Amino acid sequence: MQKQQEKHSKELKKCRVLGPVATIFASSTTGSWRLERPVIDYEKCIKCGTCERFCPTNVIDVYKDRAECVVINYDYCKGCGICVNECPSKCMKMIPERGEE
Amino acid sequence: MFDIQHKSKGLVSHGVSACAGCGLELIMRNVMSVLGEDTVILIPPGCSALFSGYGNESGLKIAGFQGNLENTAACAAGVRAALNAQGNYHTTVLAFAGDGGTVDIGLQALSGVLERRDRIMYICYDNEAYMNTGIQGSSSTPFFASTTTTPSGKPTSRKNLMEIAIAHDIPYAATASIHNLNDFKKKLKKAMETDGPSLIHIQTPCPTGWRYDPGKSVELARLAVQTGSWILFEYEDGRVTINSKLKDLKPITDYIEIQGRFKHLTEEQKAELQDYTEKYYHRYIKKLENMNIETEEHATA
Amino acid sequence: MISIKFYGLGGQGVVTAGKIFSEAISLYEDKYAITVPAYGHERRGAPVNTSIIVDEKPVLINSFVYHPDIVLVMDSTIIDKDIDISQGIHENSILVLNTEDVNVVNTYKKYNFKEIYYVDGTQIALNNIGRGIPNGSMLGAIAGTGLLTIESIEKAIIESFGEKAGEKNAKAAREAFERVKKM
Amino acid sequence: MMVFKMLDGNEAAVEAMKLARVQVISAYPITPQSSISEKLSDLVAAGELKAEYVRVESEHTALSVATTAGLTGVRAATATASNGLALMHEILSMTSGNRVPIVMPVVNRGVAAPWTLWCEHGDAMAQRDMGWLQFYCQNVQEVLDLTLLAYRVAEDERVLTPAMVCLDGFFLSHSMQKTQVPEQRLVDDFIGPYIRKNTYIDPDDPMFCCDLTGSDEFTEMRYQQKYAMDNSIDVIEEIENEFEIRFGRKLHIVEGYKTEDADVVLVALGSMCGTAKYVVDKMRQEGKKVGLAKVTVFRPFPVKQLKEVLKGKKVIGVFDRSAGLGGQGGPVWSETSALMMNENCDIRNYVGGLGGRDVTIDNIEKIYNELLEIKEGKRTVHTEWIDLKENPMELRQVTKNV
Repeated sequence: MQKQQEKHSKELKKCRVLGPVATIFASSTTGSWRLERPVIDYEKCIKCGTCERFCPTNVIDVYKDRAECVVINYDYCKGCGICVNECPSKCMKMIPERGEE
Repeated sequence: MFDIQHKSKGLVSHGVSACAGCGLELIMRNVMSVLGEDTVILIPPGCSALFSGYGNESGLKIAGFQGNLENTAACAAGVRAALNAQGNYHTTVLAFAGDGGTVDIGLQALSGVLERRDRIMYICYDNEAYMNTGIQGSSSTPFFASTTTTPSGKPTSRKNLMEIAIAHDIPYAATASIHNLNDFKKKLKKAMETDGPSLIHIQTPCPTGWRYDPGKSVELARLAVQTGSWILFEYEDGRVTINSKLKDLKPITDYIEIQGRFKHLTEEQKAELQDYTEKYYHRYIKKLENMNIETEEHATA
Repeated sequence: MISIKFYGLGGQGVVTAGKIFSEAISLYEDKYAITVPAYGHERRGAPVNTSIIVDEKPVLINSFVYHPDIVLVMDSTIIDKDIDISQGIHENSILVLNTEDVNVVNTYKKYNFKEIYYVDGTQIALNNIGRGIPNGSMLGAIAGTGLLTIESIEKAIIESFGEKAGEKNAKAAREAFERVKKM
Repeated sequence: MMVFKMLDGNEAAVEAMKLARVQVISAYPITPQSSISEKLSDLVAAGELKAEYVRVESEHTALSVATTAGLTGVRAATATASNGLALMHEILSMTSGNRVPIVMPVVNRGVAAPWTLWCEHGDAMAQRDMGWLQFYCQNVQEVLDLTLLAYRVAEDERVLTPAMVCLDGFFLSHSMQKTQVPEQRLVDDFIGPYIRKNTYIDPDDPMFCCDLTGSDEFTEMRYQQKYAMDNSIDVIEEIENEFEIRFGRKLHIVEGYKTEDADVVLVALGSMCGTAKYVVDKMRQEGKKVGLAKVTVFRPFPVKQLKEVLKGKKVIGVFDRSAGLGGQGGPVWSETSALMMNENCDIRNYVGGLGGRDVTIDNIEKIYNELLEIKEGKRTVHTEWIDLKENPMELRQVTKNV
């Protein structure tokens, strides 16, 4: 249904409306807020998916079949650190945004 | 029809300007993943309005309306009535409001909806104060917590929303916590399928308002349950299921000492809070269990 | 243009009577009537009144009646409750009174109505509908003044009360119409 | 085909809502509106009106329900009075700002304190700037006619603005009058089914309504409302003409009653206009040239139409059935004065009919006589609060235990 929606939105003509309404699905690049960023020690990662599940911005993907199994979309990651705090194998840590890895 | 200018994994935009570590943001994503597209959401002004959007842009990919602070339930009732009038009984109508918009100013409209048995789903995300306006105390602010209008700690305990909902004898009501998302999602699904009003009351840690390190949002939610400060249970047609019945409660200090809003507490006050929390927890668990005994007795009688 | 005032006590159906009366006039006599009821706190037993204006053409006035040509009193004890039913009357004003007691009629003589029509509407109501609610019967009495026909009243009563209750009330109206006396 | 029925004002409002086939009703009882709530629920229960009836717990909720129901794409209805309208205040601008064309009967009653159950226009006047059209009815027929008209106007694409149809508490709401009721078919042809013409709530075609608006757009959105208000007066005129063709009754934005050759004119709203017309006829028989400007549409204020009627008049009275506390006069007077500010005329404000006080034949005659005396130079001062008791400040005498 969602795909259908996206398709429709391209097909339909725009019409003018009055009053307050939002008709664009958009995002701000909240990644720029970050003071610290989460980094992953892939050696220690058990690919449990805890970080993915608890990420409030929903920007973590865990791939069981990849060596770099945790992918974070830093465009939106606000650097809250919940992933690091919840990680059961303690394979993640926060590092200063402008520091060295 | 939304002009999709941003690829997102779900129905919620990734870059919503909720604070880093916001419990509400985690809740919203989980709610949307369970409820899906066939949902209309009603949001009052407040933190959740960040998802309504600003100007021409929205952070949600579903139909919605931002009403007033006190009429979220009423707005939902209007949508429901109109959908019914159009023969649409499948769409979920979701009222999504904070504690202020629910237990303070919104209580009357909520009570109306619950009493009329309007088929709407109501979620109260409870961050325990008016966070969007600058952390003022609400009737859901817990005992002793400091806010900008209870600077030396709130002298009274919180209002019990679940008791109020149950007093309306609605078909489904549940509490939830962000540390147990499977439990939350299970409850969301039940609430969504309820033929009548359903209510979910979910505690929502707020790093800004509770003054803690944003990485600890989930941990705090867990500690709230483990210390007995937040009780997980479900109410289904008169039957109660307690999801967090604990033998031993963790000391309250585990929960409050990592939050700035309890920093002003003296050792004496901490002891008082410990005592209060324990007593309330046990008394309440007993009360819930009694509810079941009464329900069963009635069933066998 | 004829101005009318109905007086009675809450529970006697004064406002309903006004309504049926204006229906009789407007729908069955090809004239125009408006009623303006004076509502207070709605409670049983308190004095109430309703104003009615009747005319051959649409009525413009949207105000209470202050100078009635006809006064109808549903309960003769109303004058003991500080109500002056003669307020605003003139030398040609007529009174329609719910009583058959000549002594009661005599006490009403002090108001100097030109004519007094009187009948025991409450007893007639009891006889016909089994309840002492005199609004139906007193509408029959007012037809006795010649202001409108009893047939119009009967039609309006049946229309308002429905077949069953309507027939009984219409009978009460007819009986009062036939029994009403003039003094 | 029209049939005559004996209806009171509330029944006429219900009749119109039924004829408009409203689909969602949310109403809360309040004297003197209650019989509207009751009758609508009766109709729904009896299956005579196919609608969802939401038995709400307050007026605030009543209008909230109606507003989101309207946005969800149905013709939604509610009605209120007095303190109920005051409680709706916050939602009134949600309805108008979201351009939801709800038609709402407002049974005019004073707002407490002092508590009153009875008629005045203070309740509706307090809401006059909330972006709703306001129609004021003279009689029960107008309650029915203006409600039907209001649906067409409010839902017109050039307007998309909610409308209050104001009827005087008790004097109209409970006054039985002979009323022509049109056939359903005629009304269907006139109003038609509800079609959403602006933003909407629809899960199959989602958008997010009423989110936060920045100061860079707020002014423009308010201007859109002003533009619609300004447009609506022509739309009303156009639809009134259509109404006359279809139903045979002429409605007026402003009705000049014997004003053309009048020496003095009284401007008034609502049910007292009927009595005023009677007084005009009566005084004309006595050779006194008086006239009435009946303002049916107060929002938008009918600048062109009222000016046309008042043109060249030297002495004008304006009757406000609300106190206009703290203003230089009542709201109708203020508007009229602004309208006539470049005309060389004397505009006097009369305030009366408050909290159920009857506006009597005698009151109106007294006003006309004062205006005539002013015109003839025999009088300079007028009785601003008409029918005020002699010693209003001495109304209560109490002994205080100080």
